[in-house]
Amino acid sequence: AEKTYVNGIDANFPPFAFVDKTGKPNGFDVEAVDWIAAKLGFKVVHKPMDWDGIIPSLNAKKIDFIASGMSITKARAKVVNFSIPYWTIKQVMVVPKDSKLTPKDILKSGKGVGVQRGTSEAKWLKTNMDKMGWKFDRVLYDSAPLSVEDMLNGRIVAAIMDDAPAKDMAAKKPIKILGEFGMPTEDFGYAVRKADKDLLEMLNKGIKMLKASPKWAELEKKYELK
Amino acid sequence: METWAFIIDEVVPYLNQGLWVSIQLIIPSALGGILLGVVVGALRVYGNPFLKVPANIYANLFRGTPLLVQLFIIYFGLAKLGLKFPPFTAAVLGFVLCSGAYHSEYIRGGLQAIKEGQLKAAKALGFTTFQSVVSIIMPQAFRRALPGCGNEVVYLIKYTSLAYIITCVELTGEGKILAAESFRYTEVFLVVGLYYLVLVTLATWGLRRLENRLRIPGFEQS
Amino acid sequence: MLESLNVVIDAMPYILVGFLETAGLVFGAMGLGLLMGVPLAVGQVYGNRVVRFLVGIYVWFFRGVPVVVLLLLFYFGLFSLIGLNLSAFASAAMVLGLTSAAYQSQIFRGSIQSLPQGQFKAAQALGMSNRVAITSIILPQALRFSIPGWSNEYSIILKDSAVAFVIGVTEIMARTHFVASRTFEHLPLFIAAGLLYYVLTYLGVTGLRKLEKKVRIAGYSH
Amino acid sequence: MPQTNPIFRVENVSKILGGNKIIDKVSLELNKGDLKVLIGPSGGGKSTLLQCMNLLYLPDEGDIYLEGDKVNPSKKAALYGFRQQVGMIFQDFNLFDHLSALENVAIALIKVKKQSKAKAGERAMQELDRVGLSDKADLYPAQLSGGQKQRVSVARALAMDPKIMLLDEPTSALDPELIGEVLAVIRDLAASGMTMVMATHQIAFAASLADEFVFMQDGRIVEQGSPQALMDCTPVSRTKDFCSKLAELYGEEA
Amino acid sequence: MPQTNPIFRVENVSKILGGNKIIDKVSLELNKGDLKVLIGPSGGGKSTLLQCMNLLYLPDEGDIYLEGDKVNPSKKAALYGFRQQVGMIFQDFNLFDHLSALENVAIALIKVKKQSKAKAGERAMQELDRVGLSDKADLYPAQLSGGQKQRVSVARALAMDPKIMLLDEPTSALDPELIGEVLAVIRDLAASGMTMVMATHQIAFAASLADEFVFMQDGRIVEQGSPQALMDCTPVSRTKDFCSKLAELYGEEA
Ligand SMILES: Nc1ncnc2c1ncn2[C@@H]1O[C@H](COP(=O)(O)OP(=O)(O)OP(=O)(O)O)[C@@H](O)[C@H]1O
Ligand SMILES: Nc1ncnc2c1ncn2[C@@H]1O[C@H](COP(=O)(O)OP(=O)(O)OP(=O)(O)O)[C@@H](O)[C@H]1O
Ligand SMILES: [Mg+2]
Ligand SMILES: [Mg+2]
Repeated sequence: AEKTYVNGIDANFPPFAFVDKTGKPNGFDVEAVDWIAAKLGFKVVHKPMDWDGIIPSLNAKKIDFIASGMSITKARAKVVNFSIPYWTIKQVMVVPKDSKLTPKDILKSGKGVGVQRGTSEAKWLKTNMDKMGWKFDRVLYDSAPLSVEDMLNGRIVAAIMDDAPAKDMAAKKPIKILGEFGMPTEDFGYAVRKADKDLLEMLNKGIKMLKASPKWAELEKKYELK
Repeated sequence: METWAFIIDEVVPYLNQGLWVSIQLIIPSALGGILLGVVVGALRVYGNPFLKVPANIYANLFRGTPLLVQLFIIYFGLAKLGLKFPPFTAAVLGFVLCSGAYHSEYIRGGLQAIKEGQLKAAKALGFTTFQSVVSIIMPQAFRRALPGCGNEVVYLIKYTSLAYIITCVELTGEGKILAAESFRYTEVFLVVGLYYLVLVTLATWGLRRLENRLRIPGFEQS
Repeated sequence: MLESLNVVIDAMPYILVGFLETAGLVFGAMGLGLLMGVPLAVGQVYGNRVVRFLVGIYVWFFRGVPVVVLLLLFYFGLFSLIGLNLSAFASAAMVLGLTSAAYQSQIFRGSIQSLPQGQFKAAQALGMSNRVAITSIILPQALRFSIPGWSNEYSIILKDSAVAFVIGVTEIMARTHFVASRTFEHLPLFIAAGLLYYVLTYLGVTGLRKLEKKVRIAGYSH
Repeated sequence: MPQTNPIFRVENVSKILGGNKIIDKVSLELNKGDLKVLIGPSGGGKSTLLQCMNLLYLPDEGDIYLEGDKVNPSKKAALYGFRQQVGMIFQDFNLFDHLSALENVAIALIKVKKQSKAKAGERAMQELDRVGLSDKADLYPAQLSGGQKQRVSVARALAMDPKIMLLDEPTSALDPELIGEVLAVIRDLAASGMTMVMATHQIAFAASLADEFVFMQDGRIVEQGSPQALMDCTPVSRTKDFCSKLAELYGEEA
Repeated sequence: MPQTNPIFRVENVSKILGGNKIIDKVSLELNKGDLKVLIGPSGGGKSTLLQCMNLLYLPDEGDIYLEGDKVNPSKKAALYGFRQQVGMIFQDFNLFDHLSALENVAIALIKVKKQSKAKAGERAMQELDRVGLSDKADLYPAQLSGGQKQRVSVARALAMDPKIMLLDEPTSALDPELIGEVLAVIRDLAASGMTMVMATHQIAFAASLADEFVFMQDGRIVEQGSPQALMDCTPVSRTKDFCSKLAELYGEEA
């Protein structure tokens, strides 16, 4: 019989992973993994997990891998193995639609700028703010949408997040994307347990196949990532 | 060894900031909550209909909905209506309101465990209902409700962690940030857990002392 | 406005599945908590030194450590260690139950201690063993006085059950978050979730209030 | 009886409890300085009547008059003021469980009469002394013997200097010595013009003090008259039985 | 006193409460069928002694013997069995607040004597009837008058068919008629060989029944003797005062 793997996803991270109207996991990463599974002949179940518990869950074998817009970082690489990068993500700044501020204004304004706590952009801002001579109040939110919510309430002047969710949000909320502000890009990869070398190899193979196929472009288009 | 160094050099100093915020949230919220709970609890049992009905509605509403939702409405929702609380104020306000609702129920239970004779005796001496409740009934009811109210204080201590959702970064918030950045969940949350354990231990100890101080000689069981 | 409402309506079937999960968790947790909380309380009031000390430790530990930590600890660690292969749902119900037992025991303790000593003495004088005196004289009265506190615990556990998501149980709150992340309609969705919780709380709390009135003892306030 | 101005009047009072008419159209008049003794079988309604007189039970029918004025229980201030002037000793004491003997006596002085703590404490101590309990001032109700609790409740009512006292079996838990002492206190009060209604079963003890015996049964006043008339057992139906039983019991050693 | 085999013996019992020695080396012997009456001033330790005799208070010193056997309070089974055989009526009744009058009487029959509900209910009804309360069976303690509560507590103790009864002022809240009835019940019990200790202030009533009066003061037995001796007031220090006060009071109408 075909082997079944469990993919842990952060269903709060559209368009890469989310739960659709019917309640089924969906998104760029979900469809990608489904395609790979079909091609390589294994079964996959997508399990929405709490982001905070997702790596412990992986290592406790409650799930088998994580394909859910996870940035490849040194710290994470210590506890899990990453596949080859499959997506490059930029950090962008968003502001309300009617805002006249430029990124420069904002970064020196001394006003509040929202960012999701625990993300690489939050960490990067913290370590580089002073170096860059920026002056603003880094306000930490539980999620990017909440920072946008508060920005529209007027408590902060801008929010910083990944470009993909920013695009998604700009389609639904009165905000606009100002663009990058100087932070280096990051790569997404699938995470697997250190011991599961075979699975890692299989996923790497799958990613390569996918990127070479027309399905890739189709997905990019479908999720408005380009 | 490396783990220890990490905990002592990074986790502890980092979390201490959050701990301080937590303590600043807990103390006013706990005291305010108890005070509100005592007042509302008394109104729910002895108030006239004009006060009893709103008091009951308040208690049911705030006990009925998640604190998270309450904080959300106070912070994000009211802002839409132009009422923009700073995060800390919004958090304390939410905690006091929520905690007060729960305390009011424990107090109500305590009040209803008092025999009618006590109220009668007070009234026979010319006490007004208000005076009877304040100086005769409530002091007895409060003692009885105290173990329950202790529960609520303990819950509150842990629930202050929800303040992070409205950008008030306290102990758990700092813990989550550090864990996400370092990816050392186990160590970080072990320390976070220990900190809460210490806070709860302190609270339990304080409540126990209060209980003993308020013990009525000869009255209680064993 | 209308759009927000549509989002909420669309999401309802999905979120309602979580409603069942939540209800199941609460049912299990409150049941286990009651089953353990009563003996714990009795032990803390009437037990010998050793029993009182052990109960004290239990209460201290389960009230002191955040449920999230306990969940992770039990689900990823302890349960596998002792070869207990429980589903995430069962684990969550169990951990919530063990925690609730600690809280419930304090509610019951407060009620037991608020009974005048004479009740226990009269039972003993009739030749009742401590066990019989406790089960047929003390607890029937104490449990009545515990109903308000218990309804508090119920409404807290109801909402606390949201932490079960950390081990993958997708109850109301987790599902609400998912939908909110996709649609960016946080406020209306959270209010809707709040309403769902309110319905569950309302049902439970009114039921308990009815019970409280039904079993009310003549001669106590209201 | 000369038609003076009664200081206290109960007019046609009825009270229903648990679906039964416990007090049934009772009327009673008290002139200043009167001491009426309420007797009658257990469950006859004595305690309930006393609590109606104090408006602790609001009568379902009928009115209460103090110094000629009808007391309106729906006017809060009037009600509280009224109760302050009417002292009450409960059959089961109802001491405040969370307060020491001294505090039990002092609290109403402080809270209702707004006296300073020091002054109230002093007065409370005097009253406790009067009932022989100055050495038990710091004990809590649960630490007091039956008779001690009863005496604290007497002291508590007296400390308020009421105009009228309602005493529900104020000596039931006392030994003969103390009954004597408490009755002496009551006798002094009567002498100083206090108006009192006392429910008691210790008819023999009470007879020496009472101006009038009121016999209650099934919520009604069945018979009313001077102690002498009652002790002599005028052959009036129910009262006669009661008295003969009395005589029989007392007879055994009298 | 002939040296028969006492059915119940209190030996050198002391009890400390709140730091004070409330009972001070008290010894007492009861032969089968004895009725001893405990008298003495309020706070003298009567209630405390009775509760020690039942081992509700574990004595700090001294022992209790039932039918020659020392009762060991640390052996649970023995303790419960002992208490079952020793009935107790409390000064403040201690009725179970959550149970109706009938259930108050029946519960121990069901839970301790393991009788069926029907049988226990029937027996409870008989006992209530005996104290004239069959029509109040369904009322709860808070709905009963003082005397009614006291009678329920008498019925509750009697229903257990104890070998020994400890009665703490079993008639304090009763009117003379009922005192007569309850004393008649006690007299019947005595006649049927029940052993009893009764604390009471109603010395006059009790004198006709008692085999012996025991005078307690400050936790000690000061005087012990036949009622006659006590009523005649042999000039023995403290007891004499007490009796003369008694005589003075009773004298007023005797
Ligand atoms: N809350 C109540 N509900 C129902 N019946 C009640 C209530 N309170 C009192 N009763 C009944 O009213 C009657 C009168 O009671 P009350 O206490 O006035 O009698 P009493 O004359 O003081 O008797 P005692 O001499 O025994 O104290 C009793 O039969 C009692 O059972
Ligand atoms: N728990 C306690 N702590 C301290 N002192 C107590 C306690 N219980 C009783 N006492 C004291 O012990 C003494 C004896 O009380 P007890 O109830 O035995 O007296 P009694 O002889 O029954 O009096 P009465 O005739 O008034 O009922 C009293 O002075 C009382 O204050
Ligand atoms: Mg009465
Ligand atoms: Mg006594």
